[in-house]
Amino acid sequence: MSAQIAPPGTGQERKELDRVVIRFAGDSGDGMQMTGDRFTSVSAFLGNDLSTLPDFPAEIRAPAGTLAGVSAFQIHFSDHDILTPGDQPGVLVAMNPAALKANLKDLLPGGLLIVNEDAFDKRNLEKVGYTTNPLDGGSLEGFQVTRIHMTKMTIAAVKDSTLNKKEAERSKNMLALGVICWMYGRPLEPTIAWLEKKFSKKPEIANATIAALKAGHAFGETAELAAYSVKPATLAPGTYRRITGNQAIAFGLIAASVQSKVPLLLGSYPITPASDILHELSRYKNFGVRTIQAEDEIAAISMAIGASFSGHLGVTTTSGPGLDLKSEALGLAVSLELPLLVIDIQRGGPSTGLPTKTEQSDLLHAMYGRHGESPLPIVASYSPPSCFWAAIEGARLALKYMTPVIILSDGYLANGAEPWRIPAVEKLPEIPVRFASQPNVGEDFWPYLRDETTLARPWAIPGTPGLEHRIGGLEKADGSGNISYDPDNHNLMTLLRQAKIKAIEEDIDPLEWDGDDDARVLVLGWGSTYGAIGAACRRLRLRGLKVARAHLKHLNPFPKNTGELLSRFDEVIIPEMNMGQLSKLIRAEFLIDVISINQVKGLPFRAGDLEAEIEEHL
Amino acid sequence: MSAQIAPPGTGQERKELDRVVIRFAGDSGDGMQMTGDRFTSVSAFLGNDLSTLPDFPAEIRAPAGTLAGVSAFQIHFSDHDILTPGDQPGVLVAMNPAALKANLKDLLPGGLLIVNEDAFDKRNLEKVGYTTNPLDGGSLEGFQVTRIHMTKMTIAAVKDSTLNKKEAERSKNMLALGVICWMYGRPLEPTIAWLEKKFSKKPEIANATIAALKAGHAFGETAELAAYSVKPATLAPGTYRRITGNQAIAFGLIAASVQSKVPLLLGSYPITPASDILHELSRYKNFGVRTIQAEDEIAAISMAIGASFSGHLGVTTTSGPGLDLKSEALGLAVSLELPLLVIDIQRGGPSTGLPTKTEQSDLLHAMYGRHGESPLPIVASYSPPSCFWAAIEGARLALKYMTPVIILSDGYLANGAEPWRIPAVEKLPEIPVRFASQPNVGEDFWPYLRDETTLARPWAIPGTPGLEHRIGGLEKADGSGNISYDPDNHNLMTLLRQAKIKAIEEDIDPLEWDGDDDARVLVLGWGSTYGAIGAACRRLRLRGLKVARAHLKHLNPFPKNTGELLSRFDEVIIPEMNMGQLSKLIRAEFLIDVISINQVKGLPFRAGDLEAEIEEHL
Amino acid sequence: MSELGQPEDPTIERGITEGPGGVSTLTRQDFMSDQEVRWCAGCGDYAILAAVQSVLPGLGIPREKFVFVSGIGCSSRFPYYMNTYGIHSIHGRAPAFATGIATARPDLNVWVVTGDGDGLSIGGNHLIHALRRNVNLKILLFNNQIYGLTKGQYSPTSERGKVTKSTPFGSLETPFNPVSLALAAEATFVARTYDVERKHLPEILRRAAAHRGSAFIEIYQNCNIFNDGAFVALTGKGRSGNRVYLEHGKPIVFGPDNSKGVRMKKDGALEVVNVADAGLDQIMVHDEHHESQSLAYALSRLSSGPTMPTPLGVFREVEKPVYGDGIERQLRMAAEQQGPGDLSKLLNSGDTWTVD
Amino acid sequence: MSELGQPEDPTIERGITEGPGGVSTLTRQDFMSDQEVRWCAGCGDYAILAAVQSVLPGLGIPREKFVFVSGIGCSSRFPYYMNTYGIHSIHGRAPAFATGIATARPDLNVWVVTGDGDGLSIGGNHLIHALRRNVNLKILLFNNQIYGLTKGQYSPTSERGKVTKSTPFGSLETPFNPVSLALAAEATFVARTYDVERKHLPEILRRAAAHRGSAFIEIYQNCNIFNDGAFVALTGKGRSGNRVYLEHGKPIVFGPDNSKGVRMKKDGALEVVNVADAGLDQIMVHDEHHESQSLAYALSRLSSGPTMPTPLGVFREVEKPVYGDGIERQLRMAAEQQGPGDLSKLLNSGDTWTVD
Ligand SMILES: Cc1ncc(C[n+]2csc(CCOP(=O)(O)OP(=O)(O)O)c2C)c(N)n1
Ligand SMILES: Cc1ncc(C[n+]2csc(CCOP(=O)(O)OP(=O)(O)O)c2C)c(N)n1
Ligand code: SF4
Ligand code: SF4
Ligand SMILES: [Mg+2]
Ligand SMILES: [Mg+2]
Repeated sequence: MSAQIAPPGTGQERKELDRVVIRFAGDSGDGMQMTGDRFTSVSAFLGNDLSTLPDFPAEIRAPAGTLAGVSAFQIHFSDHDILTPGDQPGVLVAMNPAALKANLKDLLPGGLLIVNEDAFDKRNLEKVGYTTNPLDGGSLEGFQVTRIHMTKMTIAAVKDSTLNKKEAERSKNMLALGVICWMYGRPLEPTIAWLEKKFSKKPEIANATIAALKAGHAFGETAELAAYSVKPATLAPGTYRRITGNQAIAFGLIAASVQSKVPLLLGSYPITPASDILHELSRYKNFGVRTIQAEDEIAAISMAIGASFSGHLGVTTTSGPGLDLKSEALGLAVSLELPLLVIDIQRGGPSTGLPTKTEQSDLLHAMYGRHGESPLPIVASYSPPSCFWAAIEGARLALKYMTPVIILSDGYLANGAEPWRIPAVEKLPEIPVRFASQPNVGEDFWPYLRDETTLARPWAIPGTPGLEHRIGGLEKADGSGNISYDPDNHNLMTLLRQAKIKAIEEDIDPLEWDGDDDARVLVLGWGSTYGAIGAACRRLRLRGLKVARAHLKHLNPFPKNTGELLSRFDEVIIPEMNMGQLSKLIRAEFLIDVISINQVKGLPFRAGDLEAEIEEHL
Repeated sequence: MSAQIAPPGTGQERKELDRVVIRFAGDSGDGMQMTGDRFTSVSAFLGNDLSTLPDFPAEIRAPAGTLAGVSAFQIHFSDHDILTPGDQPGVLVAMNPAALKANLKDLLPGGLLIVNEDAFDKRNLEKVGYTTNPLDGGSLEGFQVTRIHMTKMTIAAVKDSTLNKKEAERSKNMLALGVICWMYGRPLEPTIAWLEKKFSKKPEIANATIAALKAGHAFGETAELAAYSVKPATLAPGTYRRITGNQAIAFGLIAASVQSKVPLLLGSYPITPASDILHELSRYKNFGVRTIQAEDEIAAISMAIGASFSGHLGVTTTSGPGLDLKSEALGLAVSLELPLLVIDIQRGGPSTGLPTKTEQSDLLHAMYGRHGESPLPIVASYSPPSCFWAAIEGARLALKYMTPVIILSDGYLANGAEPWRIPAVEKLPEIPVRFASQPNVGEDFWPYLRDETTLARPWAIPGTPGLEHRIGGLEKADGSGNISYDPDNHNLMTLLRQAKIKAIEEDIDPLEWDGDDDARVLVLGWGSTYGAIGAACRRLRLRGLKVARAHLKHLNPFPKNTGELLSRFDEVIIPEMNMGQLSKLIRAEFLIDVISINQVKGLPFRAGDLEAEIEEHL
Repeated sequence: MSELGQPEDPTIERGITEGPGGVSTLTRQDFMSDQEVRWCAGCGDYAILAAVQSVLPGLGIPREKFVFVSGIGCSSRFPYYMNTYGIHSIHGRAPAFATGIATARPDLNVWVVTGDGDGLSIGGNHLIHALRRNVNLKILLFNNQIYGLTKGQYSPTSERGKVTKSTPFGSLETPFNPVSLALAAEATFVARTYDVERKHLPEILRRAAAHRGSAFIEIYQNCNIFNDGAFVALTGKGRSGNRVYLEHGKPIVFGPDNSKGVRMKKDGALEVVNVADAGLDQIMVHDEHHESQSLAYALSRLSSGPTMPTPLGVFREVEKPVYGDGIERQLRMAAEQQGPGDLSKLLNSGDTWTVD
Repeated sequence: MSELGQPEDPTIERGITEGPGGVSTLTRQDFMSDQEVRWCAGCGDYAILAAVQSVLPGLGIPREKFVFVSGIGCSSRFPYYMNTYGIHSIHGRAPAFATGIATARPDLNVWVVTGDGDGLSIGGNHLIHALRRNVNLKILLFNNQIYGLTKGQYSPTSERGKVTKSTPFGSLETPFNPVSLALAAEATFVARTYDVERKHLPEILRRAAAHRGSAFIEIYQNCNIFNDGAFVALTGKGRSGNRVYLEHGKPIVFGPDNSKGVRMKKDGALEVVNVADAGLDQIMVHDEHHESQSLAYALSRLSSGPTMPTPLGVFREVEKPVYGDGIERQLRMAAEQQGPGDLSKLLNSGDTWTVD
């Protein structure tokens, strides 16, 4: 692990670091998400690799200054490729006592602590149970503390504006950003341009924020604060942008629609942390994307299925509680054999649980959460950009095999951002789709006459003369699709539905692995643990330990080589943010006594913790 | 296997059989269920052991005389204890061509076929695609055919009544019953008494049905039809009644309420094959049983949870599609840690599937069909009478451990009937329940301060002064139950919820097995395959083959000795009416390469088929 | 990309197509599927099926443009018997499936068939939301005041006190009035008729078909097995005196020789009077299109059940923006203003940087 | 067994009990829980919470008899702040949970707190069914015309054309009128008020508490973060002219010096007139208890949104059998007629036979 913390240089001669983790923390009203986002943007602009972790309070704005109201944003940026938003920040910006109290335990020993000392008044201290001011006394001795009168300086910086004091004060996050930009040698121009655009209709505010930003930067220089630099990372050539997981899903869906020439209809009901996909997709009406905010999750999936029946790619997005509600209609989609995407952004459960936190605990629900035998493919994204791939892959399978597909993402991927090398449209996979246009049995049309290779049934859509047909949730006769109560037919249809999904293993990428050829131990993951597992394995290998790793992107069916690959290793370790759900599937399928590493904290694994846990088994 | 088919005796000197399987088959309007039920009743009255399989068309009355409209009732009765309703009937009563066509394939070679030849007219034959009358020609040569003018004889028998011809004709099922009663030496009196009571307000009908019954009996005697007898079985001493699974569940719930002194509230939405539990429970208002027909399944479970919160035993009954809908609220119940019974009468899936047929395909859904980590106990009944036990056991666990419990039954158990030795009320288990009445932390009441042994939280109900508290689906702080977003607390609560359910393994009966001490192979089952597996194993052992069997009544957690028991055998075979759901659980838990025998036909296994399949592995 | 920036159909045309033999020659037979009709003999559903099959050929719409969507229930078997596109979906959700279809494809003619349990018990919410949105659906609610398919439990329209399998001591619930509920859900077309009304039912179906937007029709339907005679006071022979036929612009009169009429009292409540006593000018004139739906609502309250003088016909018909059309318009406007979607431009939007 | 044939409580009494310090001495403080209130500063929810906490002590009901049930939403955090029994349940289902509680325990005083999304979007069906059944619940619908908790999507009460996160081009849906819908759902008590109405809100709460059966109150509530000022035309300073206070038995007048009034036109629709021009005797007199709910319904249609003269107060209050009481009565009757439940008799019912 490269050191984040080092003696600082001066403005002229900045001390070079290879990676830095900064956490911005303040009250929900302090604009920390925006601050972090801007810092991320300028770092991307400089060519650093980066990964971010927004962490905001559950659901409701808590009273100002309380612990419940603390909102934080962590960014990890570097001169080499990185995999996680960082375990522990080396720099903590704390805008008030609550932010300090909630985050100090994570700051690396010796780390930089930058505080807005104006906020450390009696009232704020009391709100979080500080009886004395922690800035005084020795409790912060292990850190490099920089106290700044951020509020006062901000008010002073914007004193020429017509904003009142309270309004003026709001820009203190930009002052903090200015300070940090100076310390890490980031230019102000991109941020200034952004502010000008964002507040183009409110020039007073544009001016105030820019003034505060500049004041912070100037202060850093004047006060000769520690100065560092982080060189660009050597990323693969190409055009990059930052992207969050939810944005990547939205883009992926649109790409799938364009590539398949099948229009998109999203039926969705808002729920954290999935709502942003709905928000994002509602904007792209010029792509012919129809979005319906349904009355509930059941209606949402039903609308999507209705759209699929009539020739659209029906999509529905949700999180755990909503997935529960979709179970019955999803079972119908299995029976109807229509293409459908159900996108589940997992969050902490059970029940309402921890709505803004991340978890991987819906895997078994996705596999088995319907009555009856109702298999369907499951695809999981593993990084914010990979959500683009997951959406396209899910759509490809749904359209080719005429089946609902569940795509699993989670709260961490949904909100976290990483640089994304934008793919060339020409390189995107083709998704050929043919609607049925002719009777297929003499004069008749049989909606369940399957394609011999894919076992998919034909997709005949309303408006096509001669292909009128009725389908429903009652068991259908193989071929004709008429209602059938025949026992043997039911058995056959059950087998066919299973065989169709199982056969997809032939049509997906084999499970890849990397690491030491002679490793005894394989670390197997799925979903958003990708970065943390990767970082942990990298560190272990840098230390000379032998380890291999593989990451499942298809959870049902598993890639065909999975069993064979796993059997090459003496031990298989599966870290999951749940109580061992993939472990259960692997054990049942391959009878391997896997080792589970489980954490159910609403937070991603720390690479360091994983490193230690894996090491125990090497 | 004892022979069902033998040369008949005469009325005076009846040929003795040890067991008989009769199937009554006719149009939905022909009253076959009632006929079968009455024959069952009188056979029970004679002390035979018995088992029944009603098999009626899905949902809607189909047009008279069509294949879709055929309704059948099979009864197996014997002089020894039996386990199934019989694989293949030795006697088929066919009231019309459709009934013949639909059922003939099941009749044992050489079996007795009794037909109402009046119904074999041109129209009826055409309706089912017979171009010639099968009663003529040689197609029935392999059977002992008895043609009876049932319709005409019935009309003649009731000619003195004021009923018109169509009404009169309706009694032909009683004529058929009379014939069969004569053939198997059953007295008419119990049926006559029953008819008198049932039609006490319609004496015309009472008289007509009785006249038809007697006419049938007289015809049997006069025509010297084959005559048999089946001696009483030597059942354990006690008072017996017949009971269906659904009735047994209703009785079990009432018993649990009485034994725990906790009143019952059922929230339910009608669905086949679960509705009868609602119907049954709505009748017992004098037990203080409250039943609400809710607007849907979500409301039904929510009402039950509301009742549990306020000190009742909340129950909800449903089948697969309804279970899907209950997922979200069930997850809330896991989080609230309130006692609740969810009773799922499984039917053919996926989706609407085969609504009147049986299946075991909701097991994994019951285990995992909720988002987040939300474990709960699962209990499964295995015979109609055992549904009584399952309801009491489920209630015991729910009340003792403050947890929702899923009870799995299925369509076969729900509607099938068997003799039940009525337990003495004094012998029923006590279910001690204590509501909290005092603060438990100084002056405060902490709703999540757990009992050290059971890990159950206290149950404090509205109306109790000083224990006011609020609970909800957000993660709760261990102990106080206040909302907590703390990562470590979430991890701890997840572990506690899991540990509480797991620990129940200490409090349930160990898995029992029977069979040969030196058997290599264990046949493991759960649910309604009990009878068929038992019969198959019995036959194998009668043939000198070594086999053992065990039947799981608790599916989560498994009895503590399960792993140890399974490991004693070289092979474990699991027959299931699904694609291998228990197999998956056993494989994942114990890493045993079990052999699955799967059948998804909407019908129970035939003991003979199982016998053959198991034999392949002996 | 089409004009709407919407990907074009991979293989087939979406526009209006000619049905088998051309639209104009469609007959009732063309709308009969090859599936055996499986309701009980004597069930009111037969008459409704026949009426629908007789009306559709006259609408000038090709057969392949029709979609019938249902939930679960006896009534919900309807789509199987129609030789059109159709979905027999899950219990209560038909309006939502249909919303997806009608929104994806405003060119289709989408009909929903539902029951009093399917549409008002489990599915009540989807029904009122579809009506509120004014989705282009024709919704037929077969009200037999009972759960038929599950063999006879009371439904949300069953009368208080009803003894059924699930209420052996009598139901304790006030029934919904489906017409009142539809009006309160802001429906733009609300009507009522009954199964064996040979002329009225087809007429109301035609009126509904002509309405662009949600059309809601409550159809009293006799379940002769589990709730026989529920509507006999209204639909029975010699009971025409209870049928209050609403006709736009006409005074609301009924009974023998139209001797009875509906009058609005000073306090705004409605009452039944003898026309002769009250004078024809005192009788309310029906206005389907009145700006306020209070009047239609008042009419819906005239009888508290089909055992008293009960209005039949169109309670209300007004034009309002249609949901799917609105979406279509937004798509078109977006494509006009922003140009048709360009995937490469989309992916490259926002802050980008290049690494060489 | 108790008189009802109902198993008795294992350990504690169920009857009315005295609250801490006895009922009569309860104060507002007694109803404040120890949990920090977590709404945005300036949110209308604070005022409603304060009003409820001020009203409950005066009802003469011990604290432990209150249960507050909510779904999910900002408003649904309400129970956490009440020092009573409470459930913060799942989205939209609060009326169903509350139905279970009120039916199991008719002795309890059960309040439902819900939002316009919780109660009218996902939960619309449970709401109308609870009202139809006349379950003994006090239902407070906090209508802020937005989804607050999920950060600003439109709701079923948002006005057409509303631009929100999920409708960047404007919503295409006609909003529900919650009062109309409640009336059409056969509610026995329907009222409307707003968050910062210091005197009216508590008064309406008291009226609801006094009503046995379902009491539905729509409370306009300002969400100052995502929908600030939605009700300002009604609730703002100097806007009292739009507030039409309904008072039983009084003419419906409002505006400066009560110069405006509501008149029923000949065709039954309502209109706003100048009292001076029309004459006071032409002005409608409000009748909460009128046999017909058409009048209350007409009043609910007076304004199509809170931007015009809008009625506040009790639209309707009538007595009807209460669901839970009906069940209780059936239990009592069954126990009287059949005798209290005897388990052994039950198990031994039907045809039995004995094997020795
Ligand atoms: C989720 C679900 N719950 C319950 C059922 C069982 N069910 C099928 S139809 C029905 C009610 C039918 O009543 P209605 O809608 O009035 O139709 P009818 O049969 O009277 O035409 C019920 C409860 C089901 N199929 N699915
Ligand atoms: C099943 C489910 N779907 C969606 C959500 C997300 N969700 C929580 S509250 C809410 C809507 C809140 O709006 P409203 O009821 O108006 O309450 P407000 O926050 O405005 O008070 C939504 C969509 C959820 N928690 N559960
Ligand atoms: S049960 Fe009733 S509604 Fe169903 S088909 Fe039979 S008569 Fe019709
Ligand atoms: S978001 Fe709106 S409704 Fe929610 S607490 Fe804040 S102001 Fe109140
Ligand atoms: Mg019905
Ligand atoms: Mg709201």
